[in-house]
Amino acid sequence: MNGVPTLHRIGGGLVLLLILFTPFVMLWLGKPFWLDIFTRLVILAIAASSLSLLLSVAGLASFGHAAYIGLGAYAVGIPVYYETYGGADWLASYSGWWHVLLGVTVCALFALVTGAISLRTKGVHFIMITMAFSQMILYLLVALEEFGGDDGLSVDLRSEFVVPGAQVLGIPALNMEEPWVFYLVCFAMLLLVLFIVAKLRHSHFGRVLQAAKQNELRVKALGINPYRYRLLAFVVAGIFAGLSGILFANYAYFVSPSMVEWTRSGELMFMVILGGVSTLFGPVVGASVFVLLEHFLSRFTVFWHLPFGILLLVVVLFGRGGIIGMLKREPKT
Amino acid sequence: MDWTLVLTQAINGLQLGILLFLLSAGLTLTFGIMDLINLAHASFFMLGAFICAWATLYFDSFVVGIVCAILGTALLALIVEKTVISHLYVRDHLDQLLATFGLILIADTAVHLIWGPAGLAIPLPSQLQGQVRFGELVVPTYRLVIIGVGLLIAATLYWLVNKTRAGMLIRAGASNRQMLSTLGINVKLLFTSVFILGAVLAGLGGLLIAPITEASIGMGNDIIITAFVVIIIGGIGSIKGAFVAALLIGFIDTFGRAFLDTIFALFMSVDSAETAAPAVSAILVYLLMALILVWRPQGLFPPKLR
Amino acid sequence: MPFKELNTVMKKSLFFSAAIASLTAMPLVATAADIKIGFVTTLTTGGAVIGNDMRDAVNLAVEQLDSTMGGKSFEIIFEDDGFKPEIGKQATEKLVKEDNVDIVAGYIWSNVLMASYKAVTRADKVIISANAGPSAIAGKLCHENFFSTSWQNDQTPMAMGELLNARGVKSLYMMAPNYAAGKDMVAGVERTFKGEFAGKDLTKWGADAQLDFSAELAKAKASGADGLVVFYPGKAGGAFIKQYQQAGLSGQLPLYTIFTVDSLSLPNLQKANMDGILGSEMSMFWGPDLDNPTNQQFVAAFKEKYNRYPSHYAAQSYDAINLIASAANALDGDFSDTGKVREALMKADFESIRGSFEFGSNHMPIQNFYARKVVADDNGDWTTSITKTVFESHQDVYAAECKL
Amino acid sequence: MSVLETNNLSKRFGGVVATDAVNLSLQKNRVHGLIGPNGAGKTTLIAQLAGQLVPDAGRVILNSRDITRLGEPARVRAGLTRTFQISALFNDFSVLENVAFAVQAKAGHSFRFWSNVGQNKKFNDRAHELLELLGLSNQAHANASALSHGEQRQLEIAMALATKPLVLMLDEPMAGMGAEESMRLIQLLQELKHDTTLLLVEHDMDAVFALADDLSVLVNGALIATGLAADVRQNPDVIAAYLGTST
Repeated sequence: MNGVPTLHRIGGGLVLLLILFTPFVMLWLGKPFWLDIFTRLVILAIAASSLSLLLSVAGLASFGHAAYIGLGAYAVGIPVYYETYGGADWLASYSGWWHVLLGVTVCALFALVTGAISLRTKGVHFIMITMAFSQMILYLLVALEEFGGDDGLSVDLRSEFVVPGAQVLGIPALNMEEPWVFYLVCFAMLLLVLFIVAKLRHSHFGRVLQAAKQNELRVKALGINPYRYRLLAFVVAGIFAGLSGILFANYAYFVSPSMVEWTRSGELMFMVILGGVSTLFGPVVGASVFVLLEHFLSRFTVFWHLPFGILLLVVVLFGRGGIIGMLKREPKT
Repeated sequence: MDWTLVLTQAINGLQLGILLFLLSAGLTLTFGIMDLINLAHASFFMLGAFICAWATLYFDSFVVGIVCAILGTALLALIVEKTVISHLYVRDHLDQLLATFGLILIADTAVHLIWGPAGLAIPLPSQLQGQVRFGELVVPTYRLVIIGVGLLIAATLYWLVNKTRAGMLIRAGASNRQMLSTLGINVKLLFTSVFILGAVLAGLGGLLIAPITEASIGMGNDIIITAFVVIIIGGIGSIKGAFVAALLIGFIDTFGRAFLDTIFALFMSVDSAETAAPAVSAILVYLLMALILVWRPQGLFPPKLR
Repeated sequence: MPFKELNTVMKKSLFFSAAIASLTAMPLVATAADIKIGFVTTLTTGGAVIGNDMRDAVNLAVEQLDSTMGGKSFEIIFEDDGFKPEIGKQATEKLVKEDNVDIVAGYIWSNVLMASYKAVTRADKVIISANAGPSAIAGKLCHENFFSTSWQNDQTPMAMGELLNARGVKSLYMMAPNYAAGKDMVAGVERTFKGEFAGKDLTKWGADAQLDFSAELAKAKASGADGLVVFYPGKAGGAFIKQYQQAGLSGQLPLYTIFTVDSLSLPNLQKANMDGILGSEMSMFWGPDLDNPTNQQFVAAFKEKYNRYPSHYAAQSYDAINLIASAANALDGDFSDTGKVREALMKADFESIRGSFEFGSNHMPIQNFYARKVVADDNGDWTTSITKTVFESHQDVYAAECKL
Repeated sequence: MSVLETNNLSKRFGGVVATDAVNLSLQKNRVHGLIGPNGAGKTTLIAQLAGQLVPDAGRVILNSRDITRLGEPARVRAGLTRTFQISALFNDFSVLENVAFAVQAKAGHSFRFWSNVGQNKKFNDRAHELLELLGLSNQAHANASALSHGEQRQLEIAMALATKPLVLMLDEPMAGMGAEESMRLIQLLQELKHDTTLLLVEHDMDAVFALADDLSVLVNGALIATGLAADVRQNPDVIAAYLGTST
């Protein structure tokens, strides 16, 4: 069979290994901040991978993906807030299981409702209507005065993941407050999301999405209405982005409406496209480059937006297929 | 209800609508004809304001400032079109979004480096500083100027698009892109001209509002999203649609901000009304867009034969 | 063929990996200073107007201290918060974890401070706010490692309420942005103002803040109030003043401002001929003409170096560095024991631009508040002048909630 | 027995009558030719039969079932499939994947998330059979976009056949084909009519006359003649309106 997929896997595996080990090497070298940077990197890679399910597999340019990160984040922020300061007993909890349940449910419902409406439109209308829904979430969060409104909300403690009975068996509970433990949790989540996205990509379901991306008319002429498949993809992508939001709230000890600004959705798109839209590991590479670039450029100058903007232009104008696309291309002889 | 207040707000809504129209007109044309999503339209809005402010202060004349701003934005638009935008016409919307987002970052930083972070105020000639009285109603003169100039531009655009040969081409392009090349039109020239026209209109919008809000970095990034909402509601490529939708949104936004808290206070506590109202009035515009897209996926006035 | 491809992809992946690795391993800029102070403020976006003023004041203090405190050399590492809580929080983490600073100071915005302060306290280091003073951190969330050289948000508007009473205002219209500080300001005025509210508006804030206040101004005018109080820091302030004047309200509806008119906005307003602002009053803990030697020295040095009046942001930042220096002097430049650092800071044994400086139990300053009026100075430049003392040795109301 | 019929099917665009009370009837296991000058409304008629356009009036009946209100995918599932005048393929898929996907579409819902569809033996075997039938076996792993024009037309038919249609509507299948390819396709269609019923819209008159058992002639949206091919060819109206001028 065609060798390229295997090669991708090797390359992707290398990138993942590098992401996994670099912060530990840096930690060992006495630079603990890199654990922070890489935690952020991995969380954004999860969000970008979830977006790539829509963007690359299904060809749906959702411009409101940041909304799910925000919803996931508040699904941690609000229960922790109530547990810390009292009120709303039914909601209040430090339990990570509860946060995940809450975040996933809310994101799935939001994706279901807004997807059902958005997917009736096409092209640029789809881009704008997804953005509109995301803006609504933004202003909704701003209006939640109880939870800090515009200022956001501090998350005092990270989610606790207690496995019932684990202590009895002598397995220690996950200490999410320990940065490297939390990092490994995020990394495991990235692996899980990548695995599921890869599975979906090659499944019956994924093939319908890919076919509909290429030629919707033909898919209908073969007796399949792509609408429900797209809607499901929209919901799945929303759930994964919500998971990344849950992790983000834990990472930052902080949630705020600014996580939902449209520029954030744009950044996620940039990561997917930067890495290369047609590959599984593209979003991971894109998120890595984005985060590292942001870090290094901002260290050289506070005006790092200038080189960053130029880079954006260069990537779009000359780097078709993103970084992975460039790696794949044979050098011209 | 106080009718002077309602009237004042109506004038404010009209002014906001006109401003939105200036921004959306170029956006809807570039979108309709070149199929280009141009976020960097926001930057021309800002650049128009900054160049005008700088020239007004430097030459001590608002009129010179306006002329400089128009020429300046036109020149910058020409450069940007030739170097970046013209390569984007054949790309998909995503590439366009990202590349023009990159342009925004560049423009914002460049303005910060040139004029500093503070922004620039535009001093108005004293004739424009005062107020005009209509019985009970007192309106700042300058706001009437904005409305007047905006309506004049709208009328000119209407004439340009509907009564001239260039306008015929623009309309043809907005409804059927293939037709242009079959008509033997210099498509490149048409695209460049339309892009510059749009940029200048955006720059005009920026310089008109700057005496009220000051020219500040990223001032266009806030309003560009609303302008996109306008062209989606109005129907992409339709000047008429942009005009109607801009006024609609101008009124809805202004009246929402002005009266929503009073309305909310009817059925909730004054305190919660005062915090809920701004959020809800901010959402109103997007809600309207979502509803209209569900009802008419192509917007209110889609150009025919798409 | 597959082998060749494998080869290329492997090579390139390795190259990519090596690139990441080498970037990551890039040596930090080596610093020789003994003491490192992180300073988080806004250096990009419109908020940079304030951030630059603070940075200028900090640099002035560094210059005057000759980069030494407690016999040790020190340096300031500035970080930009980009006007956003997350970026500020990230910058704070970087200062604490990568630069390993001894103390973190700065913070213009309440939300940035709230997002960031735990990153510092978690590392058991001290954080000094040079501006933001949200109620939570003065009250129930107060922390032994948190200090402020500014004020608690409520204090200035409370002084405003008192000032309004003194000026005989009976009916008030108030406008502020819809975020925590904005609401604190409204609450602060309500605490002391004895007349009634003819109305109030909370307008959209944040990245896409509302800058056209025509709708609100029309309402204010129609309300029949005899006083208008606004809180619009940064660029929104300038925009507001313009519209206030264009709407023809100067002379009709007297304007009182909180953190809106300052040395940053006045030169701009003067350039735009907004003379409606002349004579308007504000409340503030400080003014460029506050009569004490430290302040006069500070204002003169600042004007000489930067050719403009310092703002209160600058004054607070100047105080923050000098406060740190006082602790360094007490500890011979040894910041390793955070407990001792706290004790030394608490004494506040330094020459403040306020004249005297005293911390309350919640580590917020106890201080005077004054009424200031916009005037033209001898050179015709617009500035503010203190007209009366509104509060003496005023402590914020949240100190009681703080269990320190 | 009539498999597919329309009753007074009508469609207007603004003032233009595109379909004028058309009564068409397709007999089982026969090839029904539909001809008419350019702009007669053939493609519009096909679009209404396929469910892409909603008629203003009239009914479409498939196997005695009224399908006028069914959407396009539902009609395909009911057994009414079309091919496109301009090949509509999945250009990023291989030839095999194109057909395998069409097989997948027929196989029932695709809410299956785990197994690798590329390795589905059932789909691939059936796809290979169809490629064999159309003579595309040696191109199975090529990208669909790499095929020649004629091959793309054949792939188009292979995909349509994968849905096992009761009625297959072919919109100018020979367009752009070389003589030899056309001959092969004509043979193939001859065989196909034993399993299915064909509606053939075609400009190549030789092909139509070689294949069509029945023939309908559409002019200005209206059927001016319909019936046995041999009879219709003799119809003086048809000769006057169409055959006489066009060929």
